[in-house]
Amino acid sequence: SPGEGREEGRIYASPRARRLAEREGVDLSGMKGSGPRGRIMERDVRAVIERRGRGVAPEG
Amino acid sequence: MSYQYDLVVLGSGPGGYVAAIRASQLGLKAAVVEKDKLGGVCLNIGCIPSKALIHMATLYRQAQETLSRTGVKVDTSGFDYEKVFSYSRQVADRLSKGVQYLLKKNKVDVITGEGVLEDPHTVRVGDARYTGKFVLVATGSSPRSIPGFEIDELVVLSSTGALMLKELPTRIIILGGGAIGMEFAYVFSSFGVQVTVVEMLDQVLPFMDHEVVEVLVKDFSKRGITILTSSKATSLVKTESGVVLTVEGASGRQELQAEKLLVSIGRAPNTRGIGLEEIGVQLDERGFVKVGDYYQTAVEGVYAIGDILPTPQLAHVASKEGEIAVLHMAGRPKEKVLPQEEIPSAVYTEPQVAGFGLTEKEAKEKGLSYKTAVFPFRGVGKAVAVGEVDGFVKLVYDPETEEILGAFIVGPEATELVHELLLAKRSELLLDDISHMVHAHPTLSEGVMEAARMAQGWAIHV
Amino acid sequence: MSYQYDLVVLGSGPGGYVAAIRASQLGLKAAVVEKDKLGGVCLNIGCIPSKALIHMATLYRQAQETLSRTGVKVDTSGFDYEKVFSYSRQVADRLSKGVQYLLKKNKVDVITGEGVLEDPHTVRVGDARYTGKFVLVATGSSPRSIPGFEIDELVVLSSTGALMLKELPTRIIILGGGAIGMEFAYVFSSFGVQVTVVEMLDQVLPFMDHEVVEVLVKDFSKRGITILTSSKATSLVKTESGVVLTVEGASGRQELQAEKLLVSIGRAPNTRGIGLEEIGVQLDERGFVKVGDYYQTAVEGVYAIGDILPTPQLAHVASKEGEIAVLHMAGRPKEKVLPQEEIPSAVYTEPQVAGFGLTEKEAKEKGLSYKTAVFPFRGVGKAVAVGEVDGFVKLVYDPETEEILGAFIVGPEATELVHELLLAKRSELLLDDISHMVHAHPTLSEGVMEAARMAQGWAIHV
Ligand SMILES: Cc1cc2nc3c(=O)[nH]c(=O)nc-3n(C[C@H](O)[C@H](O)[C@H](O)COP(=O)(O)OP(=O)(O)OC[C@H]3O[C@@H](n4cnc5c(N)ncnc54)[C@H](O)[C@@H]3O)c2cc1C
Ligand SMILES: Cc1cc2nc3c(=O)[nH]c(=O)nc-3n(C[C@H](O)[C@H](O)[C@H](O)COP(=O)(O)OP(=O)(O)OC[C@H]3O[C@@H](n4cnc5c(N)ncnc54)[C@H](O)[C@@H]3O)c2cc1C
Repeated sequence: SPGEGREEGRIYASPRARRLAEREGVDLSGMKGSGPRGRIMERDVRAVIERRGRGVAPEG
Repeated sequence: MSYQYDLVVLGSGPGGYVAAIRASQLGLKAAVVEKDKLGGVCLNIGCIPSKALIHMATLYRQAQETLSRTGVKVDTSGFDYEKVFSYSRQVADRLSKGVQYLLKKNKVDVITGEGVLEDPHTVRVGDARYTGKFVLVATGSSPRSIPGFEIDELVVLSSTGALMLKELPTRIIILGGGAIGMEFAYVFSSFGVQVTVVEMLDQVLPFMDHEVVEVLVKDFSKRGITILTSSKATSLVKTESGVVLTVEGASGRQELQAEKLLVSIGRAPNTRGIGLEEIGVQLDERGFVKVGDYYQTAVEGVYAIGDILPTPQLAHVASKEGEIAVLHMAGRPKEKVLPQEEIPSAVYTEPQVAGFGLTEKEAKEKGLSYKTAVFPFRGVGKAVAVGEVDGFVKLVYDPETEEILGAFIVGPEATELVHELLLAKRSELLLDDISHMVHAHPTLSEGVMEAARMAQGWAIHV
Repeated sequence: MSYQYDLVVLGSGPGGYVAAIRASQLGLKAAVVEKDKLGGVCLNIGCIPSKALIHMATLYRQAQETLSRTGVKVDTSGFDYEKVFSYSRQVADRLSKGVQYLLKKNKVDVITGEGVLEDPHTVRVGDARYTGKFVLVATGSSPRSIPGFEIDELVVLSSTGALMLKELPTRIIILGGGAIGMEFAYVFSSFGVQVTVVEMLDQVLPFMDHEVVEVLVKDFSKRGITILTSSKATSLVKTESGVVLTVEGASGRQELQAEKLLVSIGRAPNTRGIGLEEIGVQLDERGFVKVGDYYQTAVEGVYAIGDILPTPQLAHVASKEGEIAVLHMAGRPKEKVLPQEEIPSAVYTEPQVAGFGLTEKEAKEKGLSYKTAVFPFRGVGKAVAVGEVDGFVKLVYDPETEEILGAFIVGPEATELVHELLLAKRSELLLDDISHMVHAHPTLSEGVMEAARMAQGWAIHV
């Protein structure tokens, strides 16, 4: 469940966000997303990829 | 400067009344100005009465087509369409009263009369003036007519005139094969009226996937509805007994006769004569209001939503736009403009049609790598049990990421079934989420599951 | 050792036939052994014919209750229930043939006859023996009867006898208010039969949320169905004209008379006499098969699914269990046992009832911090337009995490609407995902959206 997920530090991400992260090698752990209750959404992963592309260090 | 209200809303349709209630929930003191009945077009002369007619039309058809096979005699000789009309008015009135109750309960003031914007913060109604920190314009739309086909509501009807008919004609021509035109075609033809639909484009319901529309058209044709696509009405002559419409199509010119003509070729925004341009609100060449990400107009403090925008003219779009606008006013912007691909379209004929996102054609035109999966209701036990096996669930998806690009359904309860898929789309789920979920048996929703499985190559019932 | 098949399936119900097709898709060579009609109980004497009867019952009712208000004369004097019966058989036969076609298309061999397990890899049918690397037992269930209430299918009926009636009795007593009992109560009463339901527990449909059931019971009572809960049938006497049933309840003892008695008190697993215990498969005290996470029995290579397990006796459960089992056999285990809270239950009466997850009572008993939101169909425009305003969408949710714990719907199309909520639950979505999604207007699904909004404190139409 999402509630338990957060408590256990499990990643709470949308399936599309997960898939994109997997393909692009983005580590989702510790990331807070912009979706409901901090769910990591595709747009959040895209933002990381973009920053990476621009050579900016990922945000904590 | 101090205002009487935080928000003055102009128009109480599904855009306006929902926005006013939402504003009140968010702590804004709100008023709604309405010159006609509460609930706007949708509740009074749109979505709701039309669905009441459709419901009755379906009962009428089913009784004759199916129930009569059990030895029940269905004698329609005493059928009185006026009773159907009355039912549709009762339903509309009940819901309009419901809006009145809701506005009151939410402490929204209702101001009766025609409102005009005097300045960005002042709405004049007759001699009275109401000021608001924000003004939300939600004045909706009116039936469009074209020169030579002027609506008189006696012989040449708009949707309003068609809804208000107390007697059925023997024949009717419907100019325009959009959702409204097709729904009336369904209603009238179910009650035995001879219906001809004339559509300029090469497809009725042009916003829907073409395969889905084909099923509907086939069904309509079987029932005796004539559908002329790529056909242009070039002239109209009123006669003693009705109208003669000249139509030019691929196969030449023909003259159609009927007692009534229903013109359903679109709806024009109600944006003139209410002070919009005078205070600086910008309109596009067709008269629609130009807005920003949160439905702000060019004038600070003035917002616009619903049918007066160049977004799809749908009740649920109007309501959502209103919600987004008032959240912005309240300083709690959450979402920006409604993404086009998250807007469901629905046509409430039988079979029903519903969908969202990219049609197959659009996906092709965009050069996307896409695939489609089409699962027929024939393979769905519930559809067989209720005798409604025409139609299917069609998915347009990205084969690599398994993302849903679009979904279109034609068949029983399509307008409800589409929401499971829309939730999947909007919450960034993938085909797996639907294909592996247990769906109750026997339900029509199993068709949704099977379509997702089909895309993944493991549908069972096909 | 080499076998004729990779998989031999015993029983072709929704457990067996789906598993066989899925196995074939996964590259396993499969056969199904069936002693009766393909499709099992569900297609032939269960889910499907019962839904066909319900469909006709609804048409019959609606024609009289609603259509007759339009001046259409609905004359039921010539009504012939046998036609309804025939329709239900046609539907069942069509789907049973469909299964035959699907099995053939998927290259699954069909072996006709009664199969018995001789050893973990051998099924004997008459004199023939069929061997498989794996054996999947999916022999389903049969109506349970209790001493003193033996089923004769003439006066004392099981669901099978009730489905096979070609003539309606004037009165019927239904012993057992589960889904099957309530569906028959709906069908019979719609056609004018006087129905009394006798239920031992304090609630019919005990697996459903109590508030949801209350709505159904109220509706049934209005229609003249008598429902006796907390009532125990203590004795049965067959008379010339039917039965006299003695019932003891809170209010004492009473004698009920009727032409027929339908016993629908549960279904017993078909696990005896087919070699199961002989080869080492373990049964529990009630005769259900004990299985592991992937539906493996105690005997290597032998799996069991469907109504012979102590999991909910539902077709979609049987199918899903079959899918999970064959994935495991194919060496591609994906999911383990079906989580209880992801199993939808559905009752196809009018109003329909559907739900999943924790009922309010269960949440309370577990000591969870939960809240409920109940949004009435009265506030849903489509429900008003089709005249079906009884009922509501009820959510049981965690107020802190906004996670859905359970959802229960009573009202029109409840059995379809539940899937949007189930998808949300299963895919770990939250109230926000549903409350902010645009739902087409006017649809019943708006009730789902409003329930989510209600939980968040911002429903509009209430
Ligand atoms: C026959 C028909 C069927 C339809 N069916 C559907 C359907 O099934 N689903 C769907 O989503 N959409 C449907 N629509 C479209 C839907 O009705 C509109 O999209 C929706 O009503 C737009 O809402 P709105 O709030 O923008 O404006 P409206 O509903 O048009 O409301 C505008 C209100 O503003 C008032 N007003 C205008 N100017 C002033 C003024 N100056 N002062 C005071 N008050 C003013 C009007 O009197 C009106 O009450 C249908 C439309 C028609 C005609
Ligand atoms: C009236 C009624 C209505 C129902 N409605 C619903 C509903 O709406 N939704 C729902 O989900 N569930 C419903 N059910 C329950 C549903 O029918 C069962 O859960 C489902 O059929 C179980 O599937 P199964 O594959 O386990 O077994 P079954 O469907 O019982 O199939 C077992 C098959 O195995 C065959 N068989 C048994 N032993 C042998 C043998 N030794 N050799 C060869 N063949 C054998 C039988 O002939 C049968 O065909 C209903 C049940 C009834 C009685």
